[in-house]
Amino acid sequence: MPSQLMIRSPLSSGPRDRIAEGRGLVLRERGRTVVLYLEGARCALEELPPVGQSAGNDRERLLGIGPDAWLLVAEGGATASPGLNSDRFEVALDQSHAWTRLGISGPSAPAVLAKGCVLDLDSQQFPPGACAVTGFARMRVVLWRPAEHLRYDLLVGRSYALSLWEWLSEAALEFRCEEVKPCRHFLQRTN
Amino acid sequence: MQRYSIFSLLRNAVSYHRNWPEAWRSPDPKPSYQVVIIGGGGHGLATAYYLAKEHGITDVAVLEKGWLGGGNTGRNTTNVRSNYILEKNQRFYEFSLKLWEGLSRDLNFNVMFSQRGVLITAHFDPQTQALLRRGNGMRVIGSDAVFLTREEVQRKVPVLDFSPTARFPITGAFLQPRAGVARHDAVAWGFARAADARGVDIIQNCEVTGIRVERGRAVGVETTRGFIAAKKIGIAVAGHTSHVAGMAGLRLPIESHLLQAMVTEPIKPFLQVSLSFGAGHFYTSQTDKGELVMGGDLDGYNSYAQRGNLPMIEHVAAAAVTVMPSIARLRIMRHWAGIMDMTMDGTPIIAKTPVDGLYIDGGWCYGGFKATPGSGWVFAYTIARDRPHELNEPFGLERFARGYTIDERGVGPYPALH
Amino acid sequence: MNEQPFRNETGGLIDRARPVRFVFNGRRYWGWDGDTLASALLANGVRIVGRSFKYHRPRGVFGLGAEEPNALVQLGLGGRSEPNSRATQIEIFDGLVAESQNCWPSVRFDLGAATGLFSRLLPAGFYYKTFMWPPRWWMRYERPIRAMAGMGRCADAPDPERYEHRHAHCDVAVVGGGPAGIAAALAAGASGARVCLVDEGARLGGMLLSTGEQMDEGPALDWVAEAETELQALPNLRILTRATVFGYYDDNQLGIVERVADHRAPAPGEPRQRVWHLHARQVVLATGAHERSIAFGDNDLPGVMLASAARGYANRYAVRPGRAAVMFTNNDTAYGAALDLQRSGVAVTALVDLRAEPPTVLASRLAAAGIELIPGSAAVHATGGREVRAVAISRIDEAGVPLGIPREIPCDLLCISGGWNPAVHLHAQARGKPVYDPAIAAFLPGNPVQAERSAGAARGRASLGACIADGAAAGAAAAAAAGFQLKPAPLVTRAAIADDGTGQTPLRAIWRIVPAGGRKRKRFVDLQNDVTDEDIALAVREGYRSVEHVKRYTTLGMGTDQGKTSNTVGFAHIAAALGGDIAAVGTTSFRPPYVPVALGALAGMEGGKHFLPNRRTAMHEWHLGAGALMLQSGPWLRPQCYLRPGESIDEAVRREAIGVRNGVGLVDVSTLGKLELFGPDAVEFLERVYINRWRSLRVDRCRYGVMLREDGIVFDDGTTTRIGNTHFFMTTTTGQAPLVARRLDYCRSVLWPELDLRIVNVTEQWAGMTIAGPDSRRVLARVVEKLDVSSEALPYMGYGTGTIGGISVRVFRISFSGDLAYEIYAPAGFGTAIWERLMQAGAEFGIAPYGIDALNTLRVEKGHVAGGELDGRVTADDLGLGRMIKPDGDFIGRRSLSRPGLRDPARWQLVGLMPEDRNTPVPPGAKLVDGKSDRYLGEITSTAWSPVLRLPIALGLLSGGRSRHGERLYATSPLAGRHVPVIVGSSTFVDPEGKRLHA
Amino acid sequence: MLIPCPHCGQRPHSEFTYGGDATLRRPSDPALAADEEWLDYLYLRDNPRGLHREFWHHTLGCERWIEVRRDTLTHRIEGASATGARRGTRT
Ligand SMILES: Cc1cc2nc3c(=O)[nH]c(=O)nc-3n(C[C@H](O)[C@H](O)[C@H](O)COP(=O)(O)OP(=O)(O)OC[C@H]3O[C@@H](n4cnc5c(N)ncnc54)[C@H](O)[C@@H]3O)c2cc1C
Ligand SMILES: NC(=O)c1ccc[n+]([C@@H]2O[C@H](COP(=O)([O-])OP(=O)(O)OC[C@H]3O[C@@H](n4cnc5c(N)ncnc54)[C@H](O)[C@@H]3O)[C@@H](O)[C@H]2O)c1
Ligand SMILES: Cc1cc2nc3c(=O)[nH]c(=O)nc-3n(C[C@H](O)[C@H](O)[C@H](O)COP(=O)(O)O)c2cc1C
Ligand SMILES: [Zn+2]
Repeated sequence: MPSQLMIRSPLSSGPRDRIAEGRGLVLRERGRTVVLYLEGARCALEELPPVGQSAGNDRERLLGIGPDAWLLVAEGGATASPGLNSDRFEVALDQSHAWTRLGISGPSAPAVLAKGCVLDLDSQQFPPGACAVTGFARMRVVLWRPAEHLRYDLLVGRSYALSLWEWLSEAALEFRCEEVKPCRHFLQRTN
Repeated sequence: MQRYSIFSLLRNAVSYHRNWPEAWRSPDPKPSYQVVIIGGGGHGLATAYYLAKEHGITDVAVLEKGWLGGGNTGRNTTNVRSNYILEKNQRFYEFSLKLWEGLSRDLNFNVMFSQRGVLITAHFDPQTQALLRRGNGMRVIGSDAVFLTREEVQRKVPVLDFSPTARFPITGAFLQPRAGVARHDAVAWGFARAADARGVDIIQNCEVTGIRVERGRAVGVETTRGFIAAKKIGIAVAGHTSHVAGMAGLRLPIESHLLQAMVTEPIKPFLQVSLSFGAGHFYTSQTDKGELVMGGDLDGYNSYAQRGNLPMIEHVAAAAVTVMPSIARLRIMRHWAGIMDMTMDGTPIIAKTPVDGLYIDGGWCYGGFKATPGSGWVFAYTIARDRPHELNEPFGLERFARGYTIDERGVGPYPALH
Repeated sequence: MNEQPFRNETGGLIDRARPVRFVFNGRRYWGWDGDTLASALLANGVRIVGRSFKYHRPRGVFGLGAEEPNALVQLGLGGRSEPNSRATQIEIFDGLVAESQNCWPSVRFDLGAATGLFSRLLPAGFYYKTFMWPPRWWMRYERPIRAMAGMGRCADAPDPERYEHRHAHCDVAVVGGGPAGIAAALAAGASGARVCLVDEGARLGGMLLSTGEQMDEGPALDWVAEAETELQALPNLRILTRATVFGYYDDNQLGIVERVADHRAPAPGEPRQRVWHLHARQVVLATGAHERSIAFGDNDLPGVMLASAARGYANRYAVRPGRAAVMFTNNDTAYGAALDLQRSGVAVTALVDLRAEPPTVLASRLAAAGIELIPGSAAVHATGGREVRAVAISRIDEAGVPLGIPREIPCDLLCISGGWNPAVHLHAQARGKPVYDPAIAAFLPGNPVQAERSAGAARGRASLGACIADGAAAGAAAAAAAGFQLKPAPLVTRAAIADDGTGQTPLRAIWRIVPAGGRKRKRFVDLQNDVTDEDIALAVREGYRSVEHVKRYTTLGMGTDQGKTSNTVGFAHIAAALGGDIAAVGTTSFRPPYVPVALGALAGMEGGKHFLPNRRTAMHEWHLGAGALMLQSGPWLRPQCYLRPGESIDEAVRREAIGVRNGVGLVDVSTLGKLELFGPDAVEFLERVYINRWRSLRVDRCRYGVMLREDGIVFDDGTTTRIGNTHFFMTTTTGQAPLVARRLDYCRSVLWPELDLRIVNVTEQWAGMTIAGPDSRRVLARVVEKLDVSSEALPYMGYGTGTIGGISVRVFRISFSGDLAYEIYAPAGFGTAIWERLMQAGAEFGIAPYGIDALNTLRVEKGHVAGGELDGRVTADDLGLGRMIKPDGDFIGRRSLSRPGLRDPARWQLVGLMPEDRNTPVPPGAKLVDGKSDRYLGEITSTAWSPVLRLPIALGLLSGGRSRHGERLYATSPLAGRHVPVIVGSSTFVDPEGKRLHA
Repeated sequence: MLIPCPHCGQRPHSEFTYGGDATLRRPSDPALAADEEWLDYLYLRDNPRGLHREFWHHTLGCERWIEVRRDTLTHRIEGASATGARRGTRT
């Protein structure tokens, strides 16, 4: 049954993804992403990408995030069923709501990422298809490179999403990055 | 000992300061002593001083592997306070604080104890309540503490961030007015000179490499300058406590961890209190020379490397500019680290050991500078009488086995968290 | 208008098409683009730039770059004001404002200089010997002492500029863009290695920018330009200029501060400075050398300058740093400086060489230029009031002691060269141990510990040719060590320089010129901190013999320059005073940073707003819209209460709490940690980590559990639910959530790897909300589908799933507040929608959201423990939870419980407290005393106003508390000036039988 | 300091949480352990100057506990290995 309730992103209250653009840079939320947490492979490990690598295409990608753990990231409505046989794992948990997915692309993308990420993002070291779980501005993120040239996708825990978005927007200021679509801005109040 | 005063300074000025005597002698070690203290930091030297002064025991040698005060005494951020949470600590540190108040005159060496107050900012309710519990306890036992309103804090420390966009809005602060800072090197030198004047042999560049134990009794130490016999041996080597105690076959509830510190370039008077940030790990005070001395949290892993690293320095810097946004352009001039003897409950050990005639003063974590006179005093007592004073009775080794740990932070047997 | 009296018409690396206007000490001046503040001031004839630290003596520009001890200025205004800025490294730009510091009322006339009158009373360490009387007066003496000390002033407003960090990786990092560094980069770059070349200057060239040396093919700077073009063409090469490597850390990580926009306004969004974390596989240190000073009388007067600096001002900036100069050297390098100065229009009258037989080539060059050579002699002192006017020269004996009556030579510029110290700082930071080389009387890099090698002047190489060859070899070796195939780098081989036979004659290592009975004048070793040779001698005399003691007693090398020009000289003085050699004295430890680095730069983006990232729950925005006051709670932002117009916080909290007790309320509990456990051994695992039983828990039932640390102390509490036979859902407290997750994982993977279970942290997936109060069931029943919420179907501690608005939710009948309540977990994206549904459905029951303060009130009333009580020192028994401990079987912490200290009847136990007058609030954070001694018996851990009892209540921990019910004590808060009689009682104030829960 | 996570590769230590001495062995049945044995496990540490076997949790990474062999004087790391018999060994 299709939900009557509205799904909300931690970044924008509207139905549309939040997007910001700058010189050689597009920073965008990628809502409607399905994330499946998989652990305990019942199949041969060789069939699955090891930590640091991924398999699949840009619609559906399996990321090796731990010695025995994967994330399946797929595009689609949040309730779409993933195209992977989850019986092949001891644990298969829908974690779509746990993560917020962002895409950052364009020639300036590596420079913005390098402000918060210690990984060597050089194309030799981190080619399309590579993935990593790492610290980014003190937040845990899953970072990977889809096949598309100069694009990086990342997942961050939903509760951190706005903090990360604000961090990235500020880091991208020197590329004159600005929000493209009008979307209600979030007040931050701490007392 | 030639007394120091404005008059002796004047007198010596006439002779172009050519006639100042040595602050302490540099004798060769004798073959045996009544008491040997291992470690020429503040604690070892204070212990020797009080052994001589309070107990008349002057046949004492302090053995230092390098130069006096080159350990944590020479690299600490010099906060002296007694604002502890637990009563046993409050009483001990208050005793020490009282000794500090008369120390310069007692030693005839200006240790520059500046009672400018130690202030901890309050931000959130649970944290404020914890500060109140702490301060009220101190007041009950007769120490000093006050709680300031936001406005009072602003008057006292205007450089804090009181803007509406402050990352951590300040709701008040906890202040111990009698607390303050002192000149760390002077503490080592002052105790050394005063101990020397009472006959204690201070021997530098003399590393203890073994402790000789015969039939359960310590009888002397092997050193890089030969064997030295002793009736009693006191260990006061801070970050190296496990190592030295290990020479007598002891294993201790201690891990060695790094604590970093740094100084900015000197500036004109800017900060009138010693400041602790209540919502994170950051604290700072300004020296008389003008630098801001800053520190943060432990690095958090066992280490004897005694040097700094970038992530922690950056984190402390971030806290500094978050708390005081106007200091962003102030520059760090030097950063370093010390090896902390972290115990399993975050509280020191000043005690007898299972080996007769062997005593330990260690486990000072990042807080032993303020204890220097107090621990020297009770450690001397413990060595002289072969039993602890009531102030250090709770700081024995058996507290772990018996379940009487003194856990200020309430984090349990995880030294890195204390 | 643009008159710069000491500037030459031609020459230099400045752009005369671009005049730059700046203000110094309130006066306007002109300089050229390419100038530093120091060069521009010298061009304008400004000689007194600052005042010294201790004696407030006038000081001028002494050096050329990072080594500068004297010319420190207050730069910029307002939030951009920067103290202690080295004029030698400030590139001027239009509108620059700077002023002298540490002087009042002005730099030319400074009242602080009065200290100089008493300077005999102020030897090193004088403050240790006085100010002890009257007792406790130190604080009063301290105030004026502090005011005299310090140097510049901190800004008085927040810095408006941004800072950031950046990570980078390379195969070979080359530090230093002088000839050695350039050659290294060329050699390494040719191999295809990823190379990063870093230099602190505004452009590449290093010393060549100031020496104007020649190669066989032409000016060396042409070669530099060609090399730069070639380097820039390499795809794998990055050049960072205006970038100082300030620290060399473990695993070959370099900390670099890049001055992005110190010399110009930053572009929008651009940082002022950027700190790079460069991860290098191999490092070449081509950091050059620092010229050092010689101690002689009044060697600090403005006009006394390092020879290499004077040469640099002449060549690089076309500035004549004086009208008439005398050179004083102990080595060859000052000869070139003399010739260059002469060529640039400074009248160099004499060159005084400590060596009796200087090299003849050099002597004849001087002769050709008409400069008198005075060998075997020394400058004994400089004369002049505020500036050098003349220098007194004497012949010296074997030991360096001046003989006879000195001859005075007038001059306004006195150039000194005491030889060169290789810049071994980074090598030493990388744990290398510098070794003393008597041939150049300096410390050279020792054996590298990390993957690094030094080259060029940094390794004591003197001639340009040797530096280039050395750099190239180091670059090639580094690339090879990083696994690259070497390829020839033609530019390196083309850089041929005919050997002119200079630089081979050893220096004469004398650094202290003391005439017999020469006590009148001060001989400075450390210019910044005013440390003299006498201070060092005094320290040694008083027994401060270790080099570290001398440093700390005299403050030698402890200034912002960290002794770059003074340390080795000082060590030599120590050696002399001890009668030993420098090698035995050793060095003080080199520590980062190599040059001081701004706190803002080190903080990067983390300073301020982004300091520790905040976490927000799924309903965050809703809370804001509903007027919630948000509180920081660890990383989380949580509603404290929802303020209605005109309400105070206390009123709001009461209203919310009463609303729950009497009707229904809704609270966000998303911040609780949530773990799912899967596997046949999950239940066994729970048995081992919790103090209570789990095997008996039926599916669809929840249970409250307590975990201990291994030392027997309560670690965390929460509920765990069996949602399938081998599938559990655990919640933890907000604060401990990450710790619990880590520690459980430790138990599983380290302690009991044999157990077959998996633990997944699902905290982020679920939004959590509790609907509580007598009406909560009715509200829930209206929205939830596919779940029977009747008490029979879903009893207290029951669990079920249902849907709300078509979204499946997990419903737990659990209560923290003590009322009928349900915890509802929904996929976070639907959190707000479901929250709104509940609010709508509850409207007719008067549902209201409540915050953590009301939640706290309710749980205190119920006697449930939380943060204040769970202080990391209590046992389960202290909290009255001892009966939960299962009779048998091990669990974490059990073994520790039998220790006497954990069973001591005097332990602090949980109690409830009420004011005796049933009216006066119990002071928060009070201690519990009996009024008879100066001990306290316990403390107040939580306070609240009870909505049911309608009076103030409190929880506390009290020694032997459970046996003291009914006793009268005082809750005393000296901090608040309050002392309230209280009656000890049970910690459960409402519904001790749990009727509400089971309703 | 870089820690070679056996799963993720070299990462800065700031991604990790320290877990202490890895040579400790929890008594298999603590109830049977003598007081001294328990004290030993709970509180006493070798705290060596030199090679140390220690646990680290890759908190901002794979979230696994790993065992690292590191020199406490120099911070040189000799190697690292995974913990947990079952982890990642299945085929
Ligand atoms: C960065 C930092 C900040 C700190 N901040 C504060 C603070 O603000 N307030 C506070 O109260 N405390 C602080 N401390 C803690 C305080 O510095 C120490 O607890 C205290 O100085 C310890 O004094 P000590 O005499 O026991 O040890 P040390 O001063 O370390 O002296 C021990 C001596 O033993 C010598 N030694 C070691 N092994 C041997 C051997 N085998 N043979 C001979 N000699 C040996 C060492 O060389 C050393 O000189 C801080 C510490 C650090 C590192
Ligand atoms: N006796 C000597 O040692 C001596 C004396 C005078 C001149 N020289 C001449 O000096 C030149 C030496 O060439 P070289 O390349 O070895 O040294 P150099 O002094 O020419 O270059 C060193 C460069 O490193 C930079 N640098 C130093 N520390 C840095 C840091 N931490 N971060 C970033 N940059 C840093 C400096 O700014 C400088 O540009 C030769 O031309 C030589 O003839 C040598
Ligand atoms: C309170 C205090 C103030 C300091 N002030 C300075 C200073 O003004 N200049 C300086 O170079 N170092 C200063 N230091 C740092 C010392 O130079 C030195 O780094 C520290 O004592 C550790 O010793 P080490 O670096 O030799 O290992 C200070 C240290 C402390 C503890
Ligand atoms: Zn990992």
